[in-house]
This record gives sequence, C-alpha cells and structure tokens, in this order.
Amino acid sequence: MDDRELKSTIEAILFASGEPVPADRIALVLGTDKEEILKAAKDLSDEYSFQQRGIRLVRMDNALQLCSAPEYAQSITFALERRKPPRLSQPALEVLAICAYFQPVTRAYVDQVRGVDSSYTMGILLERGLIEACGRLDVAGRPSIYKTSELFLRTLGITTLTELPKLPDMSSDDGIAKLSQVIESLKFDDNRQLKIEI
Amino acid sequence: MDDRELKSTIEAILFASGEPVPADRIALVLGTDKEEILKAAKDLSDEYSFQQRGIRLVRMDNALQLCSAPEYAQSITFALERRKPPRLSQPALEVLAICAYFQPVTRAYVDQVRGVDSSYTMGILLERGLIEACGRLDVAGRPSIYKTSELFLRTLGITTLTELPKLPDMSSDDGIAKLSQVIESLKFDDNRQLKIEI
Amino acid sequence: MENPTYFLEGIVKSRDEMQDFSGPLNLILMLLSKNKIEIRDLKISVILEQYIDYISKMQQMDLDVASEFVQMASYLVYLKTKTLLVGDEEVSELEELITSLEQLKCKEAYTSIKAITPELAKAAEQGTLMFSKVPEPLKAVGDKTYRYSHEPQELLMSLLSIVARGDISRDPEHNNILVPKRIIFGVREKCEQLITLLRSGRAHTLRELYLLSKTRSEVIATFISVLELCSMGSLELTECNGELTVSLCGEVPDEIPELVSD
Repeated sequence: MDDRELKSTIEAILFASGEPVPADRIALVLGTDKEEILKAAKDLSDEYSFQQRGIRLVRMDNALQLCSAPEYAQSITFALERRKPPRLSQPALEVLAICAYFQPVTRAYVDQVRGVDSSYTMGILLERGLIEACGRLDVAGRPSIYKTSELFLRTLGITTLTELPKLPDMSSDDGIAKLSQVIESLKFDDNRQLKIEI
Repeated sequence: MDDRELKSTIEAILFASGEPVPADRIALVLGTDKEEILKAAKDLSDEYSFQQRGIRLVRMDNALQLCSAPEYAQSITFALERRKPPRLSQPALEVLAICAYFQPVTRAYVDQVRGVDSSYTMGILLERGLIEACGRLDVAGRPSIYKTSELFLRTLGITTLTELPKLPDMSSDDGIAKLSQVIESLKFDDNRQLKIEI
Repeated sequence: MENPTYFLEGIVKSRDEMQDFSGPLNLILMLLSKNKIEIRDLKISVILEQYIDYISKMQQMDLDVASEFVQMASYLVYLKTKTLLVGDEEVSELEELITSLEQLKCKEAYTSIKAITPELAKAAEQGTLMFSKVPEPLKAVGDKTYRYSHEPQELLMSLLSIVARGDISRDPEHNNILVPKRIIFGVREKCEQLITLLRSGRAHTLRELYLLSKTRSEVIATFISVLELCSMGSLELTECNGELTVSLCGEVPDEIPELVSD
C-alpha cells in the first residue's frame, strides 16, 4: 500500500467512523504497525492544515478522529441550525422603537404603550442582542430596566442614538399628525426606497 | 471569499452535517448563489476523485453530501466492525425500480405489478432509506404513497431521476403510428390499398 | 338485431408470435395508454366509418390481420352503445375491460422492470459501498445575534402604528404615555454597573462613563456613584493628559454594592 493509498484509507475509515478510532485498530486492519499509521495520520493532518481545508485530523493519545475545522464553526452552525433568525416582526419593531426612544424603559412601560403584553417580544430582542438590561428601577418590585445595545446602533446603521430621527412632541393633540409628517419628510429627504418587511 | 475558502467552507459544512445539505441553504449562509455553490462542489468532488481521496462529494438533485469512497468499503467494515452493506436482492431491485419509474406509488400498485405481496421488501427499502413515504392517496383507505429518496440517487450514482437508464418501451409506439396511419388512410383515401404491416 | 356477444376470455388471447399486437384488447390498451382514445369519448361515427370501410375492403386484406381490427372496432362500438343505452348503470364488460387493461399494463410494466434491474444492480454496486457519517454535534455557538439591518424610519413607523392603532389613538391619556418619563437610577445599581463596565474594559475614563449614560438623571447617578465608590476606596481617579482615568482598586469589588446599598 503506497503512501497516498494509506492516507486515503485512514481518511475513509475516520470519516465513516465519525468518532475517535484507535490507531492500532487501523494498523491491524491494514496489516501494518501503529507507528506507520500515526505517521501517515500526521502527514494527512498537516495536509489539511496547510491547505486550509474544512476538516481537521486530531490525535488524542493513540486515537485518531476527523472533525470540522474550527474556523468554519460559525458557517456550519448557520447552515445547519434549523431556522434562520427571522427579520424583526412588527411587534418586535414596535418594542424596539419604544426602547430606542424612551430608554431606559421597564417592561411594564412597554406593555402600557403598546397596550399588549410584550414580554415574549422583549425576550426575543434580548436574545438577538438588540436590547440589554441596564439595572433595576428603585420602585416596588424592582423591575429591570432596558436600553438599546451597540448591535442596535449597527443594525440601524447609526453610530449614536442622537442620529435617530427626532421624535416630535407627542403630548399635544396633533401628535400623530406630527409624527406622520416627520416620517413623510424622512421618506422625502432620503430618496432611498424605504423597505419595511412586516 | 476566494475559491479555496469557498470549497473548504462547503467541505466543513458537509462534513459536520453528515447528511445531505441543500445547496441553496449553503448559498444563503455564505451570501452567494446556488450555482456558485454547485460549481465549487463540483470542483471539490473532482479533486477528491482525482486525488483518490478516502471521501467523495456526491450531488443529489440540489443537495450535497460527503461519503466515504467506495473503494475503501472493505477497510471501513473491518476497522469499524460494521456489517458490509448487503447487495440489493432481486425483489428489492424490482420494488425499487417500480418505485423509481412509476413514482409516487402505493404498496398495492407494487403488489399488483409484481403479482406478489411486496410489503416485506418495501419495509426493508424504507428501513434502508432508499424509498420514503411522501403522503397519502386521496382514495378509500388513504394508502401511503412512496417515492425514491436522495439516498437512492446516491446509491445509483446519479444526480437526478432523469439520469435513470431508460425503461424499455412498454408498448410499441411503432404499432400506434402504423395504426393511425391506417385510420387516416381510411378516412381520406378510399382508393388506396390498405396495408397493415406488422 | 341480436346483440353480438363477446367473451373477454376469448379476446385477451396472448399469442406468442412476434407481433405488435397480441390481440384486439392489446390494441385498445395501447390506444388508451397513449391517450389516443378515451372509451367514454369514443365517436361512434368514426369507428363505424372505419368499420364499414374495413368490411368493404376485407377482401383485399390479409384477413387474419384485418379481423383483429374489425373485432376491436366492433367491440368498442358495442361497448359504446351499451354505455349510451344504460346511462350511469355499470357496464360489467367495461369494468372487466378496464381491469383487463390494468392487468395487461402491469404485466408489461413488470416485464420492463425486470429487464432494467440488471442495469440498476450494476449501478448500485458502487453506491452501496459508500458510507455516510453521523452528524457532528453543532458547536454551541448559541449565537442568535440579529443579522439584518433596518432603516431608522422603521422605528418611527412602528411608533406611528402604535399610536394610530384603533381607539387608542383617540385616547389622550395614551398619547401622554409617549411623553418620555424620568426613570430614577439607584446609586447601588449604578455602582454595580460601573464596576462591570470597568472590569470589562469598555470604559476607562470619566468622560466615557458619562457618554455611556443615556439621560441626564443617569449622568447624575453616574457622578454620585463614582463619588461613592471613591469614598470607599474602590475607585481611583488619576489625571492623564487632561482626562480623568477611572480604575478599580482596593476592596474586593463584589462586596462593594452591598456596602453602598441604602
């Protein structure tokens, strides 16, 4: 068995196993000795690393195993995780907007503004890293307070919160009209297509 | 992402998955298109074959999978003390062919074509993952219908069902052509001598 | 006129001669299988035309062959008339014919299948020798970080949709909710936060600490907390190029919040 064939056979065995395989087990099957297997495995391992392949051969004591290269871990997880993180839903955007403009906020405040329970949606935004807890309010029950994160700024393509479009005074009767006006002017100024996926 | 990196990422994802991964899933994660993934996969697959590696990359429809190279099957079964995969028996091949060429099929249809009860063989093929249930027929009893799987494609060494060898023509088109000819001549040309050549 | 009687057993004859059609039924089968005719759509006139043509020309033809066509045609006509006459009732011959057709089709399918299996067996020889592997456990990246981008306008649109939602918009009380409220920061929380910040290395100077505060009250809380921590000897302020650098020192910081509380 030549060098290439030996390496390929080891590769095939380790691939099919998925688990660590003792080198002497391979040696026994191929009618050679353990040292030769370990040497071939070392060569193969070096080839993988040198060529920056997607797989790696690792040696643990006298057992050998193939595994995916750690540098591709993120791509692997993204490709194989069942669901891709969906774009923010309308409820999520609403909660995020409230957090962004009135931060720091409590969950109760978000509930109150939206008129519906928002704990699930807050949980999603926390999980996605768009908002973060920033302490507790010094009132009965000591509720957590939340603010937007660095990732939020990146997601919105801004560097500081001050770059968010200004919110008009909502306390007056024509608050809604003012808000609509602001949105209109933003659309107009921007000339960019406003994309909203709901 | 350069060519080598793309191939290595695909390699890593397929290795980690073990199972077939749709090319467009990989494309989505790597921010490229399916065609580019399929092209890179083809290159990688050719590399494996050319270098007589221990692994192979197979394409089944639009899914990709890594497998061990068939020439090392014996070493693998010895080293891992695995049962050698049994060859497909004649009944299994017949059932498989019926499923492949007439899919989707019910078990009753397979029985009818073969003239014998095929439930045992169907069971074996289901267990081996060569065929799979794909719904129920909307008739009394709602029998399951079956089709061949991705593993079937891989086993046959083909990428799509269209690559299956052509089934010998069941009824002679030639005869039909002759018949229509005769009918036509009967309709329009009474003077001609009627010839039916068989 | 007496109805002609046909027996299917007699029609489904299988001759061993190498012929395209092994009987009239086979011919019907092919016509049906190629979607050339649908038994219920048969045009009697067409068949009749051909039938009469055939009869008139029978003398010129190879009778052996022509008789099969005639037999087929007459049988179809017979079935057609019967289906027309009995309406929706079952025509047993028709059912029988269809069953026979199905059986014949299956027989032919099986013959083709058996012919193809050696080729499939050969193709599968290599394929059955390929092993797949078990999936690798996914690395616990657990990263659900958001990876899309949004326009800032979308936030305002969302706010608009909240306030414009149904009756709520007409409720002045509700609109007042949208007026920012002051949230009071507890010094203890602020101390905890500052220690975490300093430990993580995300802030080094007093200016940075202030910049991280979102509101005026938070800036004040930060200021008081820094004073508090300094007085406890947990924080050290040093001037460096006009910047006040803040660093942790002295006491085990974990216990500090406890001391500060209340």
